[in-house]
Amino acid sequence: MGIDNAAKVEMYRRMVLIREFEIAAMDLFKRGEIKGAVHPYIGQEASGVGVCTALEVEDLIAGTHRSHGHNLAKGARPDRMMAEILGKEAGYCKGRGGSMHIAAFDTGSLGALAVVGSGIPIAVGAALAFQMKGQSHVTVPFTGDAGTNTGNWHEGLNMASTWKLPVVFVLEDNKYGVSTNIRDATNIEDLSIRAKSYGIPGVRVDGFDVLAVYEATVEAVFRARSGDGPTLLVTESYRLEGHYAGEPEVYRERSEVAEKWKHDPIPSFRRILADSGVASSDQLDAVDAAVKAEIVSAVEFAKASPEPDSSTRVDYIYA
Amino acid sequence: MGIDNAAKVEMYRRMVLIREFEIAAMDLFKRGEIKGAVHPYIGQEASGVGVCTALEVEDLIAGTHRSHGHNLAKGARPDRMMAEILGKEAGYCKGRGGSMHIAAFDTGSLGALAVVGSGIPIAVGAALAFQMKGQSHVTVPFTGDAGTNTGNWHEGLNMASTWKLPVVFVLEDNKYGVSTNIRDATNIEDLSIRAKSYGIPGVRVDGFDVLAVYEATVEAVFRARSGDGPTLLVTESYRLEGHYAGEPEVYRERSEVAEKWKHDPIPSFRRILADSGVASSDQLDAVDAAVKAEIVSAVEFAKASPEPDSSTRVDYIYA
Amino acid sequence: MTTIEKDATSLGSTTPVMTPDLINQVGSGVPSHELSYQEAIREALREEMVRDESVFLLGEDIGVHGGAFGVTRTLFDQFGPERVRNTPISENTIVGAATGAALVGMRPVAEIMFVDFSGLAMDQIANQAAKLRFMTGGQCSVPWVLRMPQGGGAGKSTAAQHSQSLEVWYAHIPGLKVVFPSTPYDAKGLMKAAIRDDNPVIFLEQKFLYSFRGSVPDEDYVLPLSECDVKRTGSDVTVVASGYMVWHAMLAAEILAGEGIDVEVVDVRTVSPLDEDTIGASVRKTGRAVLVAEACRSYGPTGEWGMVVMEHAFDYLQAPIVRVAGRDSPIPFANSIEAGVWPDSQDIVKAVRGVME
Amino acid sequence: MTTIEKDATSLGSTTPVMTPDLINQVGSGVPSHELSYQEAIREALREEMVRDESVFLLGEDIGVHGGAFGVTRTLFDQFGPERVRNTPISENTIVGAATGAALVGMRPVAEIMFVDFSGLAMDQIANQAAKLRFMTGGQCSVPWVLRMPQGGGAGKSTAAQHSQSLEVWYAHIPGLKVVFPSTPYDAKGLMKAAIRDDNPVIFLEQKFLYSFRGSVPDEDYVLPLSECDVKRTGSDVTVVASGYMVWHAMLAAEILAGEGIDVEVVDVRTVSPLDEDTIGASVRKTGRAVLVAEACRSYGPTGEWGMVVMEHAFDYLQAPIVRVAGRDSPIPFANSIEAGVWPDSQDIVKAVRGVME
Ligand SMILES: Cc1ncc(C[n+]2csc(CCOP(=O)(O)OP(=O)(O)O)c2C)c(N)n1
Ligand SMILES: Cc1ncc(C[n+]2csc(CCOP(=O)(O)OP(=O)(O)O)c2C)c(N)n1
Ligand SMILES: [Mg+2]
Ligand SMILES: [Mg+2]
Repeated sequence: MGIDNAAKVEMYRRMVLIREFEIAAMDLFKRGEIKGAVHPYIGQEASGVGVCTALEVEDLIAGTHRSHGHNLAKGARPDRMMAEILGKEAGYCKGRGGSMHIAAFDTGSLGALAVVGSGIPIAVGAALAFQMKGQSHVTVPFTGDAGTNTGNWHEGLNMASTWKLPVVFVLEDNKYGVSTNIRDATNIEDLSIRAKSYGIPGVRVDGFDVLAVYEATVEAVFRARSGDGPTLLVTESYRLEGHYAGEPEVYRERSEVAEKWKHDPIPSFRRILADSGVASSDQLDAVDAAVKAEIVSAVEFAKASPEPDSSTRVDYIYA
Repeated sequence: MGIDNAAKVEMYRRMVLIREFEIAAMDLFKRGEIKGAVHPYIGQEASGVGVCTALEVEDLIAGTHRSHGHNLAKGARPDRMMAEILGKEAGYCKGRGGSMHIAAFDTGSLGALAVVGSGIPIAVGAALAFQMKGQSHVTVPFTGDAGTNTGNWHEGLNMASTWKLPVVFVLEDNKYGVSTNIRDATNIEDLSIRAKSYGIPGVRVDGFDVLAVYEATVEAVFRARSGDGPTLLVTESYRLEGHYAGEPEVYRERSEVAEKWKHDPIPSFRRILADSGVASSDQLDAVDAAVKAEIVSAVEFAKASPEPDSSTRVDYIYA
Repeated sequence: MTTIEKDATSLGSTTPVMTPDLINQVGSGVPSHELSYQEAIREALREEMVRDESVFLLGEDIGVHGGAFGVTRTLFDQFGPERVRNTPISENTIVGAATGAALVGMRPVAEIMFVDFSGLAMDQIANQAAKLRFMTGGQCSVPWVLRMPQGGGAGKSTAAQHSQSLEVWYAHIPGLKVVFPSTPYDAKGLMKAAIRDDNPVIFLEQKFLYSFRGSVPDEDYVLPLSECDVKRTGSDVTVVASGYMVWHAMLAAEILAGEGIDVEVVDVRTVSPLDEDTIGASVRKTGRAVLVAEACRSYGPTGEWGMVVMEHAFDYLQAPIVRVAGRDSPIPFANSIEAGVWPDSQDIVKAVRGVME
Repeated sequence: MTTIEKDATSLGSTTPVMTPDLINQVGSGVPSHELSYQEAIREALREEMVRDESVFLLGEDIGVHGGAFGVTRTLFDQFGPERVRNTPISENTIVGAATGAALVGMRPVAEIMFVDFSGLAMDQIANQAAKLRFMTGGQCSVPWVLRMPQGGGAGKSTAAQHSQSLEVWYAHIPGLKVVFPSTPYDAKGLMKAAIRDDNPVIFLEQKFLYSFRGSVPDEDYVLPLSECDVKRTGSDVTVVASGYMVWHAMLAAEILAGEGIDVEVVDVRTVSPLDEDTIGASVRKTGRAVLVAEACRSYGPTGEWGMVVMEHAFDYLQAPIVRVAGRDSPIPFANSIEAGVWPDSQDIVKAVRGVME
């Protein structure tokens, strides 16, 4: 596979970065320092990092209510992300968006749209613009398993496939939409089969395996850049935490979650890197330590920065 | 097949009834006696009649902007239909609905919804009620080929398949949505493949062949009544007239239309009935004559009946 | 005022404070019990589901999870998955399915998790459910209720896509009834009425009010879907409000009473059809009107209320009609600029002092 | 009045009649040509597409078919299928795709065939496009135009799902601009401005006006998206209207002039943001206001306009503000009851006489 050791270590680093970021965010939320809601990406790090590692800066992702991981995987800065989640002017969205609406255009994230499925049409339109302008960029809208049941999802895949647009539709199957198991919201086992409705490839990968996700994405991106149209990429993992920080999880057994923790993508990838000699465990320890430090200073940065000045309250309503 | 000669002749009669009704309606429209719009069902008679012949009175159809044929096939009276289209108090909807909104609850038509795809969720809900009440009725929403690209269509099939509801989704592929060939609005050849997205049977039949449509519907209805859930039934025919009466048809060749007229389902079914000795051509001539007379008196009835009294203008806004 | 807005039940140190006794709707001696706004809605749902088996609930995560705000919690255990039905994420189809079920004899109560998401369902709400009876010449009716939590609460930071107040979208559509209760008593009585009504009823629940408590009678009762409710009688100025703003109006009235200003508070608990007579009569009495809404100011509900005052009480007006409404802005996340996006008691106090000059 | 409503261009025998010369916006001597409202929109689209290659059109059947009302006819031949793009029937995705394209440098002009169908697209319109710039702290803007034919015309019988006037749905949402031209001159100038504007602009086209004719200057011009336009100056009473109702107001003004009543007509050609100053100044001058809208009366645009008059001209009012608006009803099919569902000149004449008493 066309990816060197340094790149693999960087993938590992971003996975750890997401994990530590989410742990810090959940902690701040529980202590009341973050308002609104926090939807942790814990357990899905390999999906976002595998996908985004296959993208260029100019390629655009569209996120969801659960997009801290998507943004960090695409290269967003944890300090400005944390500042946003704390509602500070130094945040990516100057505190206007918060956890559910982080956009970072400078690193190719056109925004997290919290209405399930609503990022799909927008990503399709951005891909249309790339196609019309003769640019080779792709767009990558993320949705969850439950998001696949929205009208937006169907309309977006139909339109993108009809026009052969450069889109990679990433469907992150983490098994639940809030409390609803995907098995109780559809009548099929394999969501990738829905690609057939649009005459496009439907690919299903282990969403705990960052390298598998990466390789599948590389292929889909190549297809898209070559003008062969969209791909539906289903990454199957699991939401290891509650739907949101502090969510009671009355709908699933502790044992089910415990079982899934055995698939935690971070230690397993770490093992692969160490065993295959890509990096020594000392090197990986150093990565872990560096990330932890980065998160600590990100939180400090976020706390230290000011909230938006009330005189700016009506800015950005109109261009 | 479990259908006797009398029933076959009745199928023929209803097909002729629809044809003559539409010819009369188009004529009245061109002469300015019908306001709004008329969307003729000409060429698709075998689809509506084949489907509705397999239904009981209590089974409910949901129509579209093009539902004169659906209603007549389900047993609605041509005189009250014509009165509705002319905006008369004697019409099924007391002149409130007109051509695009004919409902005839007494014959199992819960309404024609002119917003493409909007009848799907409603039919799904009616089927849910039948299931909850332990009734064995089915619902049959009709949509066109273009309607299959709406979000409603996807959401409705997903919900119905998840709950195993007694629905037969009839997708009438007449090749065009207004001016847009279905090939230019999707990336697939066979629309029935979309059933795979919902884990339900997808059946494709010749929509010019009333007996084939009937048999496929009988099977789908049996499935639905047995609690095995919905079926997607695609009837492939052609819209032999313009999208609406007087529509210029700049998007297709006259020759294409002429070629399709050779498949006119009425003469071909007539031939089958005569050749197979189901009915003599004298008998069928008598049917034709009777239908023509029925339409003439339907038009007279409609013209003779009064418009709604202006004092009733605010009736039926609230129950 | 932030302390007053921060916590719903015991609202900080400033006196007078926003406490349940600002609004008492149950006469003394009437057997009653205390419920939160959220519990009152649940009790209405439970009682109606027991009374009428054609009543059922559908919506996202309303089952074991009890819905995003816990309103349906415990109903799943009592009535099971058939009548407390989890749906896929398909807002337009949830509403359309409710319509279809209503057409054949059921009385569905559907939930859209946040009113904001009704943007996905406006076709089924406004083009289908609202018009079916009319379009079919009275062949059918659509007896459903659509529950939608709406609005915000300072400090909650639910941001732009989870905080809107959209009653005008529905109130502008003939064929729909729009209800927006401010108290547990009204929430229970109006929900029961909505379920028994034969029309599609939009039932808006102000999220910040879920924890507000108040007394409801022990015996079965329903409230009319056609009336404004005078929550406080007064002679100097009429404050017209609905939802959470009614509480701010009541608190403002308390504060103003201390200044000798006698405020009448008219609660538009049924937004549509609008009870014009009650508003008109009140302003003919007081000669002054302040209109308060959480919704955005422009083309919001206060405009309609203002024209109703104009049409019913122009000759009695001793001061211009004043409105106090939400900022014309998407709802910001950061507290520093979320502050003031919705009106509060102080804004109402200022407005009333203004019209009294 | 039916004859006046029946045919758009030469309106029957009653004098005065509704003819193009009721509204002249091009000074004599200015090189100009005559266009229909429909042609004026098309000319604006054509000129902007020539001027700026980032401008493109998307919508259902807008290609060879030219759209349901022929507005885009011939543009397909000139610009081809890429820039005049037929879409599947997917309203929410048409709008969302326009938003996505706008985010990366294009200037899409999307069409929804009838405003009624925007019920399917309200999420992308109101929750996404309108809020993206704000939610992202100004990182992006959404420079699109959404064309939507709306409204009716007596005798057309387009019935309940193809005849609504829904400007309030959009005007209530901060972040959107809402334009509703009444004449070919305004339609062309406002469309060009809308395309060049960096915000999402809802461009409403009154279907009955498509055949109305008028002069437009030969040279390039744009009109501000921030102004009401005084279509006729007068001293006795201000009639505020938009869309087709402006024509009825102008005709009413002619009729009333014969009775010695001098009517000023203010055209709310930009519904939002609303130019409050022009309305306020006019009513401060005349002391009387009649507000006219085709949209349903309840919670419709006249409420907002009325409060604006209240806020800017209360002390000058010599009579109550009166509104003349659409019946609170789904639009019926039958002519006998469709009649009167929308206001006309006679209704305005009566209302003006009323406030003059
Ligand atoms: C249209 C819409 N309906 C409902 C919600 C409330 N909601 C937020 S997240 C969520 C579940 C989404 O599940 P999934 O798509 O699988 O993503 P996940 O949360 O598992 O990452 C729901 C129902 C919403 N945000 N948007
Ligand atoms: C949601 C929606 N969008 C657009 C229209 C306008 N329209 C009416 S019929 C039609 C084409 C429908 O095509 P199809 O579903 O194939 O049915 P057919 O007309 O061929 O019977 C369109 C676009 C509509 N009525 N509803
Ligand atoms: Mg999920
Ligand atoms: Mg078709």
